[in-house]
Amino acid sequence: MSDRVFSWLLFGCALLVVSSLLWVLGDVVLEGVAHFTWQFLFTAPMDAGRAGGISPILVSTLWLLLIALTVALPLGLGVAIWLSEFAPRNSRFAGSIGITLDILAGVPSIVYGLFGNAFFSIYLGLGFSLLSGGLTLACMILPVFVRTCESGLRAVNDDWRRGALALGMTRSTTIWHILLPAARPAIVAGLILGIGRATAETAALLFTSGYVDRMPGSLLDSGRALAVHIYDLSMNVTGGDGAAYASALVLVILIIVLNTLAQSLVDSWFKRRLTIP
Amino acid sequence: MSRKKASSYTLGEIKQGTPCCVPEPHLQIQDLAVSYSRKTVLSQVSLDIYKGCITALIGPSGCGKTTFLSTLNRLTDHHEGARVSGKILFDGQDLLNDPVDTLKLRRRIGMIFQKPNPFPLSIWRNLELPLKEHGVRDHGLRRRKIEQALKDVGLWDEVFDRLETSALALSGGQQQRLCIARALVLKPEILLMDEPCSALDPLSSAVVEELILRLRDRYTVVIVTHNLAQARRVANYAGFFWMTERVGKLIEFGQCQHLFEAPIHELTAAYISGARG
Amino acid sequence: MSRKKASSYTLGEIKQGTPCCVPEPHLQIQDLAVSYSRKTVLSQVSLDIYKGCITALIGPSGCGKTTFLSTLNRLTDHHEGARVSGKILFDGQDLLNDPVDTLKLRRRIGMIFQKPNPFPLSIWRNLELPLKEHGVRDHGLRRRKIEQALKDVGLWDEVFDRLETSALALSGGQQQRLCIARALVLKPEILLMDEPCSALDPLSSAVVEELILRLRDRYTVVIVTHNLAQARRVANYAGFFWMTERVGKLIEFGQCQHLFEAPIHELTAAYISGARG
Amino acid sequence: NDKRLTLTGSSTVAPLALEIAKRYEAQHPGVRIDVQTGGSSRGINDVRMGLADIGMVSRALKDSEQDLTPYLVAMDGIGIILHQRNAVSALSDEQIVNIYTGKIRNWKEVDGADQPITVVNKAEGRSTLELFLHYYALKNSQIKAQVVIGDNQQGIKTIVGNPGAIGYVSIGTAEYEEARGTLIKLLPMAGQPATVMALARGRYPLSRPLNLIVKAQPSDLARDFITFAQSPAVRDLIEAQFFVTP
Amino acid sequence: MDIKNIDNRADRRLSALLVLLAGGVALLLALIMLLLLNESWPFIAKGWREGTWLGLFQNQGWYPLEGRFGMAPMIWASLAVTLGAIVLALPIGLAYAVFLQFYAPTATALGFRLLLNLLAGVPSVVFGLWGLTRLVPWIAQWQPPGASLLAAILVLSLMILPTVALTSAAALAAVPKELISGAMALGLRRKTQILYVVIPAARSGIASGTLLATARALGETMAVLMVAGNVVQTPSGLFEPVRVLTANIALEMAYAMGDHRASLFASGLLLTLLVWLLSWIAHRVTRITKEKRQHV
Ligand SMILES: Nc1ncnc2c1ncn2[C@@H]1O[C@H](COP(=O)(O)OP(=O)(O)OP(=O)(O)O)[C@@H](O)[C@H]1O
Ligand SMILES: Nc1ncnc2c1ncn2[C@@H]1O[C@H](COP(=O)(O)OP(=O)(O)OP(=O)(O)O)[C@@H](O)[C@H]1O
Ligand SMILES: [Mg+2]
Ligand SMILES: [Mg+2]
Ligand SMILES: O=P([O-])([O-])[O-]
Repeated sequence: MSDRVFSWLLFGCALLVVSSLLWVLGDVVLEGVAHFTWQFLFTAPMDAGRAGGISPILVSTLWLLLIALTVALPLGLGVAIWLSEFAPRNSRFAGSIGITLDILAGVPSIVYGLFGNAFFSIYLGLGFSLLSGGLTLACMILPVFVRTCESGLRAVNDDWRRGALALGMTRSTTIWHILLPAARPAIVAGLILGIGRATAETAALLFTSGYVDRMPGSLLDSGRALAVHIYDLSMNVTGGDGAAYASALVLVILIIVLNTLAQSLVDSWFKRRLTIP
Repeated sequence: MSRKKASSYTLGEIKQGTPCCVPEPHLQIQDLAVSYSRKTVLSQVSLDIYKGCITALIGPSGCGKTTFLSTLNRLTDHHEGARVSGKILFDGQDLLNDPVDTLKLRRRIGMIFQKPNPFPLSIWRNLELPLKEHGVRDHGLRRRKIEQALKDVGLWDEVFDRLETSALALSGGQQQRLCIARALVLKPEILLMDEPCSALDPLSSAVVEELILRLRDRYTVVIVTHNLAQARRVANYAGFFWMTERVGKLIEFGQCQHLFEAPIHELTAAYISGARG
Repeated sequence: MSRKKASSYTLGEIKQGTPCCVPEPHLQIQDLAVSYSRKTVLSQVSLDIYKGCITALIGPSGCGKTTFLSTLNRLTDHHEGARVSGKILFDGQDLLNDPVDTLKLRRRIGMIFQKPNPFPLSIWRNLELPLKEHGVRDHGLRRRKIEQALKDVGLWDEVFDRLETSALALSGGQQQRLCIARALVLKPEILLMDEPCSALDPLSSAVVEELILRLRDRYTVVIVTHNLAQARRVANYAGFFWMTERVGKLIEFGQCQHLFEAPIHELTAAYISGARG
Repeated sequence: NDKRLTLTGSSTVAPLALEIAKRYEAQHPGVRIDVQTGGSSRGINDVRMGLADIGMVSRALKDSEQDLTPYLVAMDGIGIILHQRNAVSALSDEQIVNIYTGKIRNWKEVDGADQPITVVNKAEGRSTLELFLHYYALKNSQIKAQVVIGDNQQGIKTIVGNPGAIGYVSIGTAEYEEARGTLIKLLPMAGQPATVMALARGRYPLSRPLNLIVKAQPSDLARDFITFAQSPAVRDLIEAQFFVTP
Repeated sequence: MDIKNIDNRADRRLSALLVLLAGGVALLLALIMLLLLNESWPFIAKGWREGTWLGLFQNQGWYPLEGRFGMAPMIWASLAVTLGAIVLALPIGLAYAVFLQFYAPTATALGFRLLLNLLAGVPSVVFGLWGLTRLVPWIAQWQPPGASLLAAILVLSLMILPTVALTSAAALAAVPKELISGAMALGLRRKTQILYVVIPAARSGIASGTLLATARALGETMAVLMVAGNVVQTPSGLFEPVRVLTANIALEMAYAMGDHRASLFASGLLLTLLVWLLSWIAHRVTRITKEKRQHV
């Protein structure tokens, strides 16, 4: 195989990926735009979702996300800090926490759904509610978030740790003022991953946050997530395809918006802090 | 070179320190040995570090110079698998065997590293953080201390109008001087410097060297350097480390001039004549 | 040191090369200048590299020594934003302005880097890969060439029983010798070496230096080194680079002995006496 | 707490119950009605356990379920559907059984084109499946399916995408799709056209009741809601979901 | 830096607090395992008592309402779908990463990377929707029924492609520049450099990315449910419909009661154990490569 054939092969693969992506996305955009109006975002679903919009569903989705992040963020950051800054190098406990996290990151979302249903909904008596759905999502995104933050913290220059030690600074100060800000890109990246997974999740929510498409009145109310709505519209509602595609469009755009938001945050941060002389 | 500029530095009022070369030990190291996970890398090191003098340590790469410096402020505590034995007497206390508050110790014994390691914060915050950490609550006092430290290292004129910009935007030489200022702002008694010029370009290197020279008499300085000429230029005392059978040892120690002009040990002679290492 | 061991090396039969120091130019560099995205880092460099001689290049960090070496085998082609002007004559061809098959060129002009960079393959494959690439199809021939190259660098006895193990498991010095063997196996005419010993411990460094010395007469070698003593020990010719206004220039070039003992330029004198740099 | 009602159960009834609940809430401020799907058997289970006030069941109650009281809300039928381009226009019960048990594998054996048959079946636990099996006296393990679907709409999509497919779905669903120009057609059953109209006249054989069920002593609110769901006030909602008012 | 020595009280207190949080993570896994075990216990115990538990892994068919719980076909299907997706996504994703990292001009690379991020952000239901309405009919034209192992593999490989490509690109980017310069200086061709130098150097990063993608493929539910056909049978051909373990749970969980429900929890337990195995392999792989690199 010559150099040229090789590069054409690579180019072919790239093209294949790009074209299938455009196929998927093009479909969603074309079909979605056909059904989309601004009203769609601000009205409640009617007629099982065939008509009306998705406002309560958007609200439920954002609530679920908020609950998941509120729980997973501090918890995950704490664990990440412990793993990278406090855990003794050869500690078996830390090692097994690492392995545990890897397993948890790989556990299928449907299993989280089973767990959330059995634990939060039934055992803790939260029933079908935003709270039990959000907590399930928190468990689901926690391991990925911890791992990303941990590797971000580990990647922070040891020079700074050494410098801080030599100045007699406590570890808490070092972490708070230097390491965490320095690892912020990774933290935001973990956030993006978490947001992406939580927003797009269906399986784990079917049995936890439920199916009710009304505007939630409290966190103990059941609420339907956008992804669940798409699933229901496409699988269970006659004539729901248009609304399903429109909702899919909204979901994809929502994730992109959250993505770019986080990304631009990182970029601006880089520019502000790490000015290259 | 910028000698002229350098001569306008102020190091605060000149203290009437003990004149150099009238040896009064500030640190007494006795039979120090260090091993990393059972592999001994340094053994049988005994020497006195004299107050107000500059002691230069030379020797080939890997012979344990950095390790030696790190024992003096107990940074070896944080080296993986490091075990230190022997005695280091400082102010009547044995740093290795008596209970020591390492945070306070490191305030009294500052350290400068080979690679400049300013924190990824503004120039101002780099100096403010250690001060705050060590309980300097008064804002005005902090301000004065910081300004003094920056003047001492000749950085004030260069940066006074951009104290809020990132320290990482400074040039290498400026960064290293900032790190020295960061150590000086805590008013340490001893300064440990690990090849402070070796990562700098020749111009910056000269400026930093000039600065070190001006620290003499006011501070006790221990400096590791690969640049023999530099050692000769700045030091009062010099020690030569060499590795035999992969274990670093202090081969010769004495007044700088003696060591360079009339070395006792043949290894020293070979090394400084450039035949070895 | 391991001089005794080193003397048992074989470099194959001794070719009756032109005796060294009877200058016959192998490479003629005329008015070379290099800039990275419009910032000139090297200019007005003109010198001849003589056949069968070792030419050492010295100078402070950042003055463009590595950049200079890279122009000789056109590695600068792959440096982002690099623009090279001037002339490099090799075998009647201008490497910069005539059409050149860079793959063939690099077979004839080998290069060794500061940090040993064996490929993450077995020891054997490290040497086999370049041979195969350059069309040595015969397995027996390859075998003989590889064995010869490993013997030339004194590595055969150390590794002949584990040729299939990863090259990354070798020590630093062994890795660097493997890299030299990898270059030698292609029977290049010229070897460019960029601080080949600076990442090694003193013992390995001495072994590699010994090896370089044994390449004299058989190969034309251009070596960049920070170790002035080393330059003196191995080179026939020496060039001194210095940076003025952030542009690197060749300040002085001549026979090694002259340059070190009777430098013409005052900057050279200052540098080799250790007063500068 | 008596201002809140929880309904769980059949996925067939759920969309309808949801609409009815919304209208009821609008008329009775302060009342909240939560509707969760989960299948008919979950509805029965939850009501028994007291987890739900009202269950939704898309079939008649069995003998073992006589402790519960059903309230009929609407009727639904199950129709056999084919791709519109399929030449076959009618199938006997026996032919359907043979197709579903894998004895007939090509449409040409039932006077269609030479094309393999794709049998679309429902997943276990759904009452649509139970009804289908019951009507043809089959056991699920006898059926040799090529595709197993969860919900109605997946079935329709599967058949649209596959001209050789045969499946069964709720008649209302199928009629709606057919009217919108979706490429499916409903087969008559036992000589009766599979239409909502035939169903309404009570002639269509493969039909089922859609029930709301409660335990012996339902709360006032539950009773009031059921009365509402059975009243003419929700007739338009039932029709909009393509079910038949009883 | 080693952290074994904590110098003062405040730090020790913080450390103690964080250890508790870390313990919470361990607790979470324990809780998940415990609940899965607890919920599936009646089923497992009954199988054990009656000696029928081996039947789970034999081909007795999955007819929960008739009391037949043969999971083997679904286990095989899960493995087949996962393997197929990896076999497809790994080379293509790697090629994409190489193209991105070494061939595409900067602007193009930026665009291609953006697309990849987009693809990574598309939720699985959307892939399912697309697969159900576009891909399955397309396959059915050619080989009915369309909903099949192949459809599941195609949709899944598209879904895990970004994971493979992004992690590989990161691993490739982390290959030391000196190594590439070394290869260039020997006059190696671009192709040789990539195949024999760069990729071997990046292999542990690529491997861990692949394992991540494998876990993702194994755990994907909705998209597979929508396109795989869901017939419980041992996969015997690319065009045969199959049902994977995850889809089985999603399909039947809402309806399941008693033993049926317990059997679904048992399959969740099984999936978790598979993931456990997978991450054990991942740890072995990284440990072995680390050991190999250690100097003698
Ligand atoms: N954390 C560590 N763990 C294990 N070995 C170490 C560690 N730090 C240093 N060493 C080893 O200890 C020896 C001495 O290292 P040290 O850094 O003190 O040498 P040095 O004289 O400062 O060298 P250089 O001039 O290159 O800075 C070396 O062999 C090194 O490999
Ligand atoms: N790829 C590049 N892009 C932009 N600038 C570069 C690049 N490579 C080198 N430079 C710049 O060119 C100048 C010369 O670099 P070079 O590496 O040749 O110096 P050197 O003499 O080899 O230094 P050292 O002794 O530290 O290796 C430096 O200022 C460096 O920053
Ligand atoms: Mg050192
Ligand atoms: Mg260089
Ligand atoms: O959800 P079902 O109506 O099929 O029980």
